[in-house]
Amino acid sequence: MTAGALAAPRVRLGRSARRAAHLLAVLLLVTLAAAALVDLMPGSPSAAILGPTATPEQLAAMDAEYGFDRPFPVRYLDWVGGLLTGDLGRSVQSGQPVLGTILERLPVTLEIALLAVGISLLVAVPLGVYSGARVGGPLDRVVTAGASALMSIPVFVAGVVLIYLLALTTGWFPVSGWAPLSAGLAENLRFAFLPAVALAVGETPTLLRLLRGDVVATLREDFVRTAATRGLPRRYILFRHVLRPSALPLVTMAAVVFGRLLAGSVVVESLFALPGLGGLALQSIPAKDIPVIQGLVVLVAITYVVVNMLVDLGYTVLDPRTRAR
Amino acid sequence: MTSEPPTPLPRPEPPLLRVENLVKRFRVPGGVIEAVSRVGFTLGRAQTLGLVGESGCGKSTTGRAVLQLPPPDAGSVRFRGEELTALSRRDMRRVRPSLQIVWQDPRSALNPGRRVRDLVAEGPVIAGRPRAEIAGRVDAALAEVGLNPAEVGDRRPHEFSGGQCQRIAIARALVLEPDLLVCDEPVASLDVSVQAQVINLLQDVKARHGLSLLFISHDLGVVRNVSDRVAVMYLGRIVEIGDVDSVYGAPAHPYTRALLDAVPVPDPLAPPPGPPLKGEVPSPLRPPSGCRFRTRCPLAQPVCAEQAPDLRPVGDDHQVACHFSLKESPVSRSSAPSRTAVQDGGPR
Amino acid sequence: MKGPLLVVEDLRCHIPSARGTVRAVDGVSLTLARGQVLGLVGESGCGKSTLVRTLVGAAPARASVSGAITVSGASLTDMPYEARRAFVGRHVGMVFQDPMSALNPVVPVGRQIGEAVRHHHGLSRAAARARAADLLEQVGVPDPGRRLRHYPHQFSGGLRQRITIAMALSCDPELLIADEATTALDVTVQRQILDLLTGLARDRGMGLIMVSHDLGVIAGRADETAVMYAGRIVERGPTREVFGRARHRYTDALLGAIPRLDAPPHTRLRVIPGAPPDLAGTAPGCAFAPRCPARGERCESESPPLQGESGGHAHACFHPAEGETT
Amino acid sequence: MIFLSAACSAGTQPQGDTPATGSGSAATVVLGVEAVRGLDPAHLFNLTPSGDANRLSAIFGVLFWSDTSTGKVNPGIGESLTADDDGVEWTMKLREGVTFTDGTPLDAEAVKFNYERIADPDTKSPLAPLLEGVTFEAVGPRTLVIKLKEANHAFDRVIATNLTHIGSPTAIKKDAAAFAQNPVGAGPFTLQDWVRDDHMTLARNPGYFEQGKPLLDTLTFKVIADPAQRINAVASGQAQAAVPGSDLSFMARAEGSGLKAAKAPAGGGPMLIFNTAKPPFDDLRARQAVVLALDTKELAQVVDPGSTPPDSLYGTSSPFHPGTGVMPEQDTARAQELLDELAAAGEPLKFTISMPASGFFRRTSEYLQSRLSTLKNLQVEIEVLDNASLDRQVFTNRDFALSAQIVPVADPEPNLYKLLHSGGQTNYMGYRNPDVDAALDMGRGSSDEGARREAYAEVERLVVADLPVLPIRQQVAYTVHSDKLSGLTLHGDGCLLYDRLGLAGS
Amino acid sequence: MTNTPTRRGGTALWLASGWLGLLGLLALGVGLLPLPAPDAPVGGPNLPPFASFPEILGTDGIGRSVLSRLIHGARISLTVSIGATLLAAVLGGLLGVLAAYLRGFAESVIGVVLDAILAFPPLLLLLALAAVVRPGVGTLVASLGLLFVPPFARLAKAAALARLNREYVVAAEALGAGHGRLLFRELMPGCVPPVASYAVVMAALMIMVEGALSFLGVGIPPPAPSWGAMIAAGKDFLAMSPQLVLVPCAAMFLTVLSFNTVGEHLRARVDPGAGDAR
Repeated sequence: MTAGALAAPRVRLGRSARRAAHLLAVLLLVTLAAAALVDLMPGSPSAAILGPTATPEQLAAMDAEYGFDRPFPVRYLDWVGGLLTGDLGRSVQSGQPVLGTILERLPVTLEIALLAVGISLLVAVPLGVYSGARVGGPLDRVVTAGASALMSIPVFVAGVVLIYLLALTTGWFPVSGWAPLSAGLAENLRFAFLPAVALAVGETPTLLRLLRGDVVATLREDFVRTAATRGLPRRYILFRHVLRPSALPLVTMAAVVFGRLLAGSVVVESLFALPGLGGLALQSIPAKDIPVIQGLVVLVAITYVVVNMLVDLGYTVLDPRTRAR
Repeated sequence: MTSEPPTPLPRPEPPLLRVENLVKRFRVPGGVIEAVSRVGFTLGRAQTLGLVGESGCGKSTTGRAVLQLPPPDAGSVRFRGEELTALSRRDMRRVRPSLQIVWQDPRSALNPGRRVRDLVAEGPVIAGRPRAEIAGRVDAALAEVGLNPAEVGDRRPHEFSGGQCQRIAIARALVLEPDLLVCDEPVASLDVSVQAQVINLLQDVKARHGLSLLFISHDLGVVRNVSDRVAVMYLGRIVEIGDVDSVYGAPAHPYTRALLDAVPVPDPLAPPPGPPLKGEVPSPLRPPSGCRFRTRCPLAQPVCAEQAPDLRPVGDDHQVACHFSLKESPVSRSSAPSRTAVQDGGPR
Repeated sequence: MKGPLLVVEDLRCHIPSARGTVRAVDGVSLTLARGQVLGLVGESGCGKSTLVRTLVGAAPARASVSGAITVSGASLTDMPYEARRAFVGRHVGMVFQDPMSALNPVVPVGRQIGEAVRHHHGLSRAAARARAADLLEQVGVPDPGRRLRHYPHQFSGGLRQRITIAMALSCDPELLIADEATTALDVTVQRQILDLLTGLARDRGMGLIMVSHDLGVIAGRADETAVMYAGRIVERGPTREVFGRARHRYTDALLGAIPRLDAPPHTRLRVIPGAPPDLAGTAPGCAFAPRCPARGERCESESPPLQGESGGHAHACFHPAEGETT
Repeated sequence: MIFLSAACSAGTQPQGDTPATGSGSAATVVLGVEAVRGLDPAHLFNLTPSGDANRLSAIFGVLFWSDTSTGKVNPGIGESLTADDDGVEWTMKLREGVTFTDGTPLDAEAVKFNYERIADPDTKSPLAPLLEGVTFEAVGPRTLVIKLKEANHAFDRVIATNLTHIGSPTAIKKDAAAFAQNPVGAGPFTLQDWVRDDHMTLARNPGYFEQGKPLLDTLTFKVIADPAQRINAVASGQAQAAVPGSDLSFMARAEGSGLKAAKAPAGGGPMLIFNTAKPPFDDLRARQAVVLALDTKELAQVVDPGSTPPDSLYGTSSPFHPGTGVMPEQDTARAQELLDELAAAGEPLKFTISMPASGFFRRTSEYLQSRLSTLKNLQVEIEVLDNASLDRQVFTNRDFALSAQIVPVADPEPNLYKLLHSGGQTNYMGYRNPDVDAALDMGRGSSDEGARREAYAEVERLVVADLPVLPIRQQVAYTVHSDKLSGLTLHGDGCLLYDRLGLAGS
Repeated sequence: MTNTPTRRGGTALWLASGWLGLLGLLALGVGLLPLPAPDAPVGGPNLPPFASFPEILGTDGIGRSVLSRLIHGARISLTVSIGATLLAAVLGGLLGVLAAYLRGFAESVIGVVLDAILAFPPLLLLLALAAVVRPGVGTLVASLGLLFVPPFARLAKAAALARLNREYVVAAEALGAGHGRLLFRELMPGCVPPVASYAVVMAALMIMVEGALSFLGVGIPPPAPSWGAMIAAGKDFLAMSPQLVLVPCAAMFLTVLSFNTVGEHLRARVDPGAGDAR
């Protein structure tokens, strides 16, 4: 068994090659599906550009100019070719390069997603550990009920309530908008806080319940009983022995949540008028801004893929059990 | 490199089961392990072959590979003269009723959602036996394993103890009237008091139906009790095979010897056993070169690292795979190194 | 401190469950002297594991426990909860059945061994490390200094069990409890571990309780043997006596049910009919009575007390067996 | 998103407060839609106040501007705009020494260049139809003569609404695409920093033609899609002004939270449009049935609480307002009769309402569906369309039965012409009535106020009889602002004049 | 985990089941109730609750009965959430079990498809489908159902693998069972309870997703009254008539909470060790 460590690199190579093939297939499928789907959508970007007064002839001319009239496979291959050289094309709506447009908005979404995950973890970890340690106790009852209630609040309701309470009534936070980091960290956080909390409302229970369940299960493990019979203090056991094995599933779930938020913070972004990716999607999809949509799809898919790879990697790096196998 | 010369068999008739050069590999995180490595043996009608060894030696895998569950990677399994490895899935299904298995964990092998009667009837139903006939056969099989069909028929597995579940599992196999019953650690999960019941039951049904048993167990006492012949496995290979009395009475392989010595005997007055074996079974990912036992063997010599010993006869129906078989060149046991890496602590 | 190391009197551990109260430990009394090995044997579900868990204060949370436990003259049952935990942590070491699950998979073994001494004796990190290395050496783990940093899965089954033994020894306990410590191991390794455990007990003058379902394991190693059935000790005495002249019908039948290495093939085993009882039941009388070949009327109405005989051999049976077992 | 035909009329909304000229004063104005396609005046069709009109107004300033409530045309960067008696030849005079922020002079040639670019088919400007057949001649550095194809006495309004923003020819010639992203005008402010979908920062143009203006040093446009949040931004002090959109209910809401609203009632407004070129609404009875079935008072109140239905095509302050209401009254019984008639003819009325998704239009469609569903022999369905689909399906392909658009009619020119004339640019209804065409031409070509009045009264009569459109709510253009902000003057469709915007106090 | 839900199961579980039962009955029997049509005007707009009988919940901005729309909305919201969940559970369950059973190439292909769904921006799929097909309950059920296939597949695969490890499937093969029998008689029945109990939890999520979509204006098209659409419409009148948002919000909250409560209880009973597979 101990010798297992020696063979690991060779095997991991094989595994990562398989993994890479898998992820490549995923990317291919996703972009192909996205391209096909957008292709099927009625209306064309030309209509959005030329406006309501455009004549059909004008639209056709514009379609030809942008190549929207070329057969689907040709356009897809062309696009993939561009992708490989790092060229995602230009937005039909704004004429700006897609890559730049996306990269400009990425930090906003990234920041509130990260912040939301951070807030969720900050709340979920202590509450999860302590409520799991005393199942059925008063804290546990309050926390479980609270988690259930929070889970049942739609994010748009949470957002409106937060705006009303913490922005309009008290004026502690701005009601909407964004301040980039260049405006100073404090200012940046002031703007990012409410959206992040609104997102965290829905995600905290997920992490909390995962951790609580894990803690309950871990507490039944022999090694916890062993530690208890050795007279170690309860807090020490909870945070050194019980939390540690749960850390990985927790980190994994946090990563999954993060990925989900990155792709799905549309509601919050539109509510708080954040210049993020969700807003971009919401604006580009109805306008059939195909290059931007494709760019977003690729970004979301790559994010998903990268998050998955990081989780995998995290497991091999962080979990001693998989590390040496 | 064949494992067992086919010639000197005590019985003139062709064996029920002949296994040759069986190889089964698994892909695991970290590489490929050869769980069963060129294993061969024969099993006659109404005979019991015990397959014994420590965990991870490949004995269960051998039993399943014989049943093509899943099929082996190489080698030959001839059952009643038919080459099972060459059969199509459909043909294999036709043969299956004759080749039954009793699993180690009876609870896990019984679908928890089904009633006992349906569980036992499943084999005949699959085999397409006439409906009318099945109910009677099921009742008979249940009765034979000591269960009252009227009482247990409509209950589900979780309502039974481990021993009773094993009885149901045996009834499930018996109802198909098999020729060969592979028993994969059938009593390992049972308490001593229940284990005896199941062992006796298996012996009874074997005698009654003229069954052949491939009896897989890590418990040397149990194997000795049920077997006519015994094969000892170590790290995917058979190291010794032969008549039970000669293997147990005069083990030719140092591993068999050490194994027998290590078995705790429920007798405070039993003679002190030989020196303990040092170390543990090496990883099957990188088995030692040559003789796989050499890293723990008190008799190991340079040749053991270079050349894997083949099975060779050391007596009537007794073969061993060792360059320095205890039977031929009796190395005195006391001359074997007695100090181990482990702190010495003999029994008081 | 004079007197026996461990005195247990009329210990009970009743666990409420959906099917009724499980009387997992039902009036057990024991004594154990320093340097002695006590074998506690019984089939699964007889309450032997609950007994040792109750001894160290790790009974199930909802269980009701009564009786007295004294270790080195200190009454555990009179101590407040935290003090008792600390006391047990310092004076009693435990080794469990499955070394893999008894070790935290994500904590290096060195820290797991050293954490108790650090806590109980306030050792520094470095001192705890040194002590852990020393302990690993003692239990026969090669290259201890390097292996401190390794995680449990990097060890083989036998080495893992050695590590849990090192953990149990870290505070120099006076009493070591091995709960089915070798059940998960192969026979060749089992023998190594048993040698190690008895050797350590002898060298350190510890009391050792070996819990096992395997009569063979107990027979070769224990000075005294106690046989448990349905939450009670049904027979107790010097190992040689218990195995050589089993008095209780259960012990007797159990010895007859074991397939022996020295018996010829196809020897018919003696069978104990039925299955071990459900401890949630509350039937009066001897718990073994339904399976007992010698049961009388009294057995079904009255619970036989543990009666002493000469030489410390005691049994709880109205119709004890005579003579040698096979 | 609001769909607005690109034109409006003139008028001033005088503000009482005198703004303080403070150095370092900065104001933020919240809009609803990002200038997605950049800010090239030739390429815009979204000239709603919540969209690009405000940005253009700040960056390019206005040559001439029309008062939102009266439609009267006033001079801005341009000095005067006069027509000859026929209304065919117009003379535009420019001020002395006005330059774009890149130093290029804003002279007759510059205006000519801008207009010719719009007219050039290669530019694909949506404004091109306005300049079809028009020729330009710079007769002096400050004088541009514009010759129309046919008489139009209201051409000054076309210029004041749609052709009032002039960009630097130097910048446009250099790179038109870059110009859209970094516009160069001669307006009160210059673009400094633009983070898309977030904000646009503008700095005071020190070379603005009018001394002492603009009053603000910095102007920021922010984009917030949610109209309620736009008001919240002003209420919380994050911004000083916001254009909540066309829903008048937001005005009450803003005033409820202590904010002010600069407003100007205009004519026209949101109108139901019937596709008169296709069944079922090619049949007048079908249109009548729908119109008669509706209680327009309730409709206005429901789709936009606090608003009232228009009683005429023309606003109350318009010289063309007939004085008494002329719109059809609700008559459910008659509506049912018509419906039964249609059903009896084997063509029971059944149609789909195609509407954009925004709150006002969604409520309108739901109201229509709800009220009309109480009548027999009538089946109504709703189809909600995203912008691109709406553009293509309704406005371009005209594949719809009933839809809606917003048509401000402070003065009938040019919007009513575009809406109702047979070949009109926004005549999505496919409405053709030679009498209407004649009356519209009459109104456009005549310089006589009396004749115009008569012509437009005729237009109104015919429209009420034919019912190609039904105005459903009085149009009021407004901007919500904090009481610190002063100098809010609404022009065009209701955007601000930025040179006079100031912050009081602090 | 094992004992809490059972103990908590007392009142909370009964209340939750009661609410869901009542809602189900109302949704099923909505045609039999003496309610005005959900799109018919019953009075002036924005009538406050309890002001008139039988419109005890008042009217909405269009003057339609809030009570009637709430109950009709229950029907739509439940149809969408249960329909989509069923679709996802059946599809995901089949795929998961197949992946576990077939292994090898088929498992890889299924894995790629599932990951592709997960990696696909959900909003695009929903908007695109709504644009390609006429939006409505069916479209929403199909697209939401498709989007939520992966978690079910993951769960079903885990459940199937657990059962494959418990030898009874191999045992049936030893008896001579073919693929069909192994899959449908041995493997699948055991995977139904965990998938079904997870489905209850997911149904709760679906209700919220439907709400979010309506909020973004891409949900059920008007005039159909889903709760999400009611909330979205009511938010325009939030300051004036907050009940228009509060009433459907409360209904949604209670329903989601009830689904969660019942679902978690079922999950704890079916599969005590189950983590959050979402």
